[in-house]
Amino acid sequence: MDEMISVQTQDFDMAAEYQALLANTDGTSNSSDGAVVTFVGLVRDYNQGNHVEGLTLEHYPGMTEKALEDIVVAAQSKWPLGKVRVIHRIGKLALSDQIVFVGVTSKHREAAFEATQFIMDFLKNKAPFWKKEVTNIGERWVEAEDKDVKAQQRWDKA
Amino acid sequence: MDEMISVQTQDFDMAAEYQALLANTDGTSNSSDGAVVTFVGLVRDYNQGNHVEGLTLEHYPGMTEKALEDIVVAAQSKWPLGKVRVIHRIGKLALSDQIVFVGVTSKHREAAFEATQFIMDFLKNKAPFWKKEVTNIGERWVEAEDKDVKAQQRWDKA
Amino acid sequence: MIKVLFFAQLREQLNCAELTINLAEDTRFTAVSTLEQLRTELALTDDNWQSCLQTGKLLMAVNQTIVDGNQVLKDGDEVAFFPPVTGG
Amino acid sequence: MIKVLFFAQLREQLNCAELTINLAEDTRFTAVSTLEQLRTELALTDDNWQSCLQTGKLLMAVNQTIVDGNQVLKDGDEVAFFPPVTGG
Repeated sequence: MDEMISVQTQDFDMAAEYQALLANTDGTSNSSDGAVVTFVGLVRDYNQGNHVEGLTLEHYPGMTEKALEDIVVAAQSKWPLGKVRVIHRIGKLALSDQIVFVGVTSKHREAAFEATQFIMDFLKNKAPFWKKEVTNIGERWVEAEDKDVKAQQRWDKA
Repeated sequence: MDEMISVQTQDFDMAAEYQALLANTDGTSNSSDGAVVTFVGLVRDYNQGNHVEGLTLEHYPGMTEKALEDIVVAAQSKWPLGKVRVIHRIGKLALSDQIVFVGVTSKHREAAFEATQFIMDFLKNKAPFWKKEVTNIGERWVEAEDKDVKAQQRWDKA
Repeated sequence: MIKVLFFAQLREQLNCAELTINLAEDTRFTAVSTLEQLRTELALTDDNWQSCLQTGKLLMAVNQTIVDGNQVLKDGDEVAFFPPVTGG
Repeated sequence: MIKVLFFAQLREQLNCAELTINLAEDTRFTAVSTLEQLRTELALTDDNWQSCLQTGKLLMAVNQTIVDGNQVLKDGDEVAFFPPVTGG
């Protein structure tokens, strides 16, 4: 089976990940899924009131993979999904660098959209990654945000 | 300015579209948007009870571009978006062919996810495209589905 | 002169993609002022046009914008009738 | 033996990434049975540990799963304390 979860220092190739989502595990093209949704998160230049120059991503080795897998399994039990792929980078990242990739295929667009959002909302609250930013006022640990907690909690009602 | 809307017979290159979403119009990289959401719709092998072998997409030239532009403008007035790109193919398409691309960038993932879904939901109900499928029981026009109407109407309340 | 376009299965069922109508001079249409009146008049063509055009699901556009039947028509308008859309 | 890990700003504030504790033999910890009791005991180390570990926002994991303070600890467990996560 293809790798579903990767936690890695190296960059990822969006085009290759998209092509992999379209292919069956035997290499033939997946023609039963009509919808592919992808999310990419990037290092942006402004956060929590300050200019950002770069960041370092710390993680809890082993638990990150486990937490991401639990989230994907929860999404798969909630929606009929085809393929799911999650990549999260760690280490030093520069402005505009890619941080995270989530890609989901499904027969129907609703399921693909919701599952991708669900995975990101839970990743933001449950996967043990921490960002330390280099800003115009020095280094600082990013503060967790209430809106991310709320984004995750809405799935409890759904 | 970059092209925002394309209605075309030729295929599109997801990788090139993704790269274009990351770039500012002057070619420098867009570092203010932290979120990129893409949707791709493909010809799938089974629809409305029958096996599908391919399809032809008819459209209303001129009005398709106008309808898509109106939808994008509505999304831009609802959410703070960076770049938006919509491509819809017309003509003869085979199994697994790409049909539609929507890509949206934003500072925040919520806006990017919702705007991409909004654009697809309105495209499905307001943009004058019609699919004629070649199936195992012959050619037929695809029937519009109630669930697509409902998916669009939920935005009236939001 | 107004241009009337038909798309998809409607185009096939009517066997007609496009019509040109002179609202001022074509005696059949001189009483037509709104889009709904145009639809009703076109439906009188024969049984086939009647059944194809009188379905409630048909969408109508004037100058490439979806509108309802109350839209008043004017010379130079581009009118279109079509079934619910199925792109995406 | 249990392993105790600290991450991110908590690791920096404590100046400690990892501790090993022998619950059975280390007299300071022989009364510790739950995760919350371990936290309370560790907080007694000094004022700095007290203020870092007694914040309500801290997350706790045992064997790489987030749990609450009622979790009973057993030999061989991997315990972790960390601030709210900020990946993605």
